[in-house]
Amino acid sequence: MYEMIGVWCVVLLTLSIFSYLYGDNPFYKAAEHAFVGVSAGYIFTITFWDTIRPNLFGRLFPEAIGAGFEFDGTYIFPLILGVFMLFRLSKKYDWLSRISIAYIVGIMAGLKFYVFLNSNLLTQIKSSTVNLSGTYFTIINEVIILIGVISGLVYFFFSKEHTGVIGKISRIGVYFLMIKFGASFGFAVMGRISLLIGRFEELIEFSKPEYYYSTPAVLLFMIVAIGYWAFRENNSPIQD
Amino acid sequence: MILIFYYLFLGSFFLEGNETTFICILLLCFVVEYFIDIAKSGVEIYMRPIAAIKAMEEAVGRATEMGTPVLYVPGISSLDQIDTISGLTILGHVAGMTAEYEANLHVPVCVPIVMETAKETCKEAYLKKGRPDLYRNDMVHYVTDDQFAYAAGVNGIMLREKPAAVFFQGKFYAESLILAETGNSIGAIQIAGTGSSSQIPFFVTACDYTLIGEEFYAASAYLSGSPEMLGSIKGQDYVKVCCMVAIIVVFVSSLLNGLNIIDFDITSLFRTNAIK
Amino acid sequence: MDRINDIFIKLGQLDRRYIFLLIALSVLIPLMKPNWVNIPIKTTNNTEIVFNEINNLKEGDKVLVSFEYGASTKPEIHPMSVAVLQHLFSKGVKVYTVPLWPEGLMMAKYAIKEVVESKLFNIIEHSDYVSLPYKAGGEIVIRGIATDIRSIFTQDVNNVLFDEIPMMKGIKSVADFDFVFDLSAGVPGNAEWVQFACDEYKVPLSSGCTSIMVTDAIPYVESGQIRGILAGMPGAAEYEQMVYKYLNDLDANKFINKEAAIIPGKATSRMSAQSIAHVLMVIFIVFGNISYYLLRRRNN
Amino acid sequence: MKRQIAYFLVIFIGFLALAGHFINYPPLNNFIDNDATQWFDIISGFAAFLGVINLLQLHLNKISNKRKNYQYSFITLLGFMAMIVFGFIYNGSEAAMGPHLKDEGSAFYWMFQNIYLPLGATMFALLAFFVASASYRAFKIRNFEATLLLVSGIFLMLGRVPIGQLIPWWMAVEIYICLFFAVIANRFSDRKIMLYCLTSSMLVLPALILYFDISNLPIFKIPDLQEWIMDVPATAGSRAIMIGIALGTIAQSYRIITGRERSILGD
Repeated sequence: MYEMIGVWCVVLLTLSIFSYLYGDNPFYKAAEHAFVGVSAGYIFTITFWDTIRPNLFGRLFPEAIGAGFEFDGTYIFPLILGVFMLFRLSKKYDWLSRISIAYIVGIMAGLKFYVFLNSNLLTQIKSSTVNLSGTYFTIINEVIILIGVISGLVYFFFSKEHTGVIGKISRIGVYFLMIKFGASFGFAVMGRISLLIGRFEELIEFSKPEYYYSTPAVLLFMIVAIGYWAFRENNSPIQD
Repeated sequence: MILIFYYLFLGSFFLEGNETTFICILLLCFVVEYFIDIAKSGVEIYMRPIAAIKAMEEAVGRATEMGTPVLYVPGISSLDQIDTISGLTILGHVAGMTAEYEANLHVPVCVPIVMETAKETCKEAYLKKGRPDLYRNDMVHYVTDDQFAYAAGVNGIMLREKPAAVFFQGKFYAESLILAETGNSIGAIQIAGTGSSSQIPFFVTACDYTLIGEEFYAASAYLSGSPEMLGSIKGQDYVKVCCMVAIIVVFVSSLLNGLNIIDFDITSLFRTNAIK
Repeated sequence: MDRINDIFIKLGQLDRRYIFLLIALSVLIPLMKPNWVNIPIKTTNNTEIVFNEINNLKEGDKVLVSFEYGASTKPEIHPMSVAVLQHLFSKGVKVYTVPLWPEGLMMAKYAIKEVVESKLFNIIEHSDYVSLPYKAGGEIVIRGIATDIRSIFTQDVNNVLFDEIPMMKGIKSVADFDFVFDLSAGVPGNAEWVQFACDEYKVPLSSGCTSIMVTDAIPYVESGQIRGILAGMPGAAEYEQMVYKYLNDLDANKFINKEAAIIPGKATSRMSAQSIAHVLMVIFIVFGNISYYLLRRRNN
Repeated sequence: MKRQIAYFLVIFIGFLALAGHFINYPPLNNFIDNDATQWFDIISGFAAFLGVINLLQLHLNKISNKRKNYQYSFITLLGFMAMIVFGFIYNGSEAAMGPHLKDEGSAFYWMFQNIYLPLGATMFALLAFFVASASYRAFKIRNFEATLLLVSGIFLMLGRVPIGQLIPWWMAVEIYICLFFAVIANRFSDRKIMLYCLTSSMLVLPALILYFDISNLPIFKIPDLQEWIMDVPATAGSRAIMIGIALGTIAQSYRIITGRERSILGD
């Protein structure tokens, strides 16, 4: 019973979202609002059970919670910072929340500084070595990559006018960037279509008799309803 | 001085294996600080114009003329991404513009903590422009944490409020295309900026202006126009030159190494033992 | 001539809803009527390597199959899982499944269920296959399997202790397996299996992954650390066809129940859907350009 | 004064986080490695509460003021309340509260499986349509840059599906010629001359290739060309972007932890 309701739910919601392709309509609006509400509730619940309870209370009251952590007194600080965050709700003490924000901004800036320097900048520089054991073809490729990287970086110069030699080099850089963008685009086409295939297969599966022809039934109902709304809107003198 | 100190206590006071990174950081700080000093001393610094940054004010102006709100989307990540922080700094400037033009600003946010920060940023921006009366607390509001639910919600806002100017500034993932295509279909001026390299192509094709990668992080400094910030951008450019030189050095040395002219593997310099 | 130009320009200004409709049909029709479009699939080298590697396994060999994908990547990866399991069971190989993603647990369950319910193979749980539960930790779990599997798992997915499962006897670490097959859609994935387990303990590894991951995995394939790779939907379709042909040609043996029907997998029809959609998009782009060119000339 | 505390904290914590990677002091290293991000998660967890209040405020406001489309706000509130009730009050399965979130029998899981997942997956699948309409609009031969975008996009689309392997070499050659002429079309003042050039090269080039017997060069196979595009020019482009992003992030972090970039704290 619950399973059958679930199937009809899935079909209705899936088709409601797809109906957006036709245009904004009450089905999409309803699905969108339901999605916002359900997901907010879902994330809030998950945050409490999976983060706050085990990671914070599990460390402050290890015996009561039993999340597998030992007692760690330093976790009183995030508790305080978290409570400071809640002071946003008070007019008088809302400046306390800035302290929590300041902690987050500071710690993330410090961590990212190091991580990006190490794992993106230095490793990328390191990987520009050339391997001479390959064929001529691979060596030519390495040279092309070198040219592409250098000219691409020139494009990002801010304090130099892009004219003359710099302008020419940065143009070459733009060409390389464009090829990269095109390639990402092509890739995205591939991946996204396979997602669509997944959804359609589910809809096809649910149009079988054992699900009481759920997909065609819901589809028909939606087409009729949307058609009726469109008809009424065209005839009504007041439009919003 | 610091270097000598560093090597002296390497292993005891300092962690081993991070020498290259440490030297890089010192070099970077030195270069950037040097140019900040120069800028502070009053030397004019040339900055190449970036179309997207120039267009921001125009877009806000157009939205004001048409009487529609300005929609600002600060991405879907939390404050643990520098992209989000950069997006919020740009929001500060955009909020300043809307305060000046008396346009209506609308900021739907994906993460509660970003919402609180964005509120703070907007409030201060309005205060600084002398228009605290125009600031409303519901300008910035939370939608939901989920990626696609957020995209659906923002889509709905775009379809029903029809903003004339849309800003996408922050960290974006797959939802970028849904947002940008919807914005495009309602005919808004769209200005995007992101450091998510896989999403840049979608913004480039669907938006009117896009801040690509590094431009996005520099935008706030551009907008602030203070010599200190501009100096740091100039310093960043010179760090870039250092990187290019390093790439060429690595390339040439590996070439020479391969031809057996020198016997030194330069990549061994780049060893890093990260604590992650 | 002008009329033709007009038609092209009109086509270029087509409402995007028609494009949406055509895309939907181009995906839907091949899925509903797989026989209508039949695009021959040429097997590529990497898929053949995977097939041969698995084909060379012997009766009683132990294979660890790791599941690292979820609902969104199911269309690409799931056909691989089913085909790999079919191939393994037809050789009388003992299969151990382990999920490294929370959703992987469900996927492993679905894949096993699909194979069992086809009634094609004479297989019994705990003597021919066993499913391990999901443990959080990603590469830490891989590392644990590599060194001491019992430090991480003590029972299977149905809470049966390992001591009561005959086929778990003698399994201590990854080195006790004869082969590892990884089905992955992200991190942790095949790169982690190479780095944390299979390379060090010299256990042969093959992998099937999404098309987006292939570029990252190719270096490992070229160096032989991963033996062949099933690359996204095309790889799944190729492998599926090879297994289908192999099962049909196979003489009855004690592992396979020849009376049951051999159902062709789903990746092939999905692949035609994908191909048609791609071609349709290229056609759109060509038309768009012609109309753009004509329009620009007219305006000049 | 209140403001100064926050600025000071950003600078102090920022440098502490940076130093944690260099100074050999295990508690600090450990903090940077694990606890710092855990703390971040916990603080954002508390902020989630604020998000919920904001959401309720927004929709209740909408309903009480009967603003446009306010009826739909009921759906949002209903969905939200249902998740909270199933998450904290009503269980429905045999599992204990907490682990019940992932138990197949619980009401929470039912909502997740039948409402949350299909909605998310379908929104995701919408991308297939949007990517089509975006490529239709964007892939126009406007100038040389746009052509490069188009070429690498199309070759990737074709080269990765079986149809790409079926394209024979002469067709690939014709495609190249057409593309080449599409780029230089504006250079011709006379359309007739262009057409003659186009047709003649479409005939002559394949003949030449046949004559020299070089038709099995990889460049005439779309899948191989696609691989080359991926491996070489696209790699160069993405490396340049990556280095740029790294530099931008580093410089931005530097501005933040030296207290120069303050607009985030409202300055």
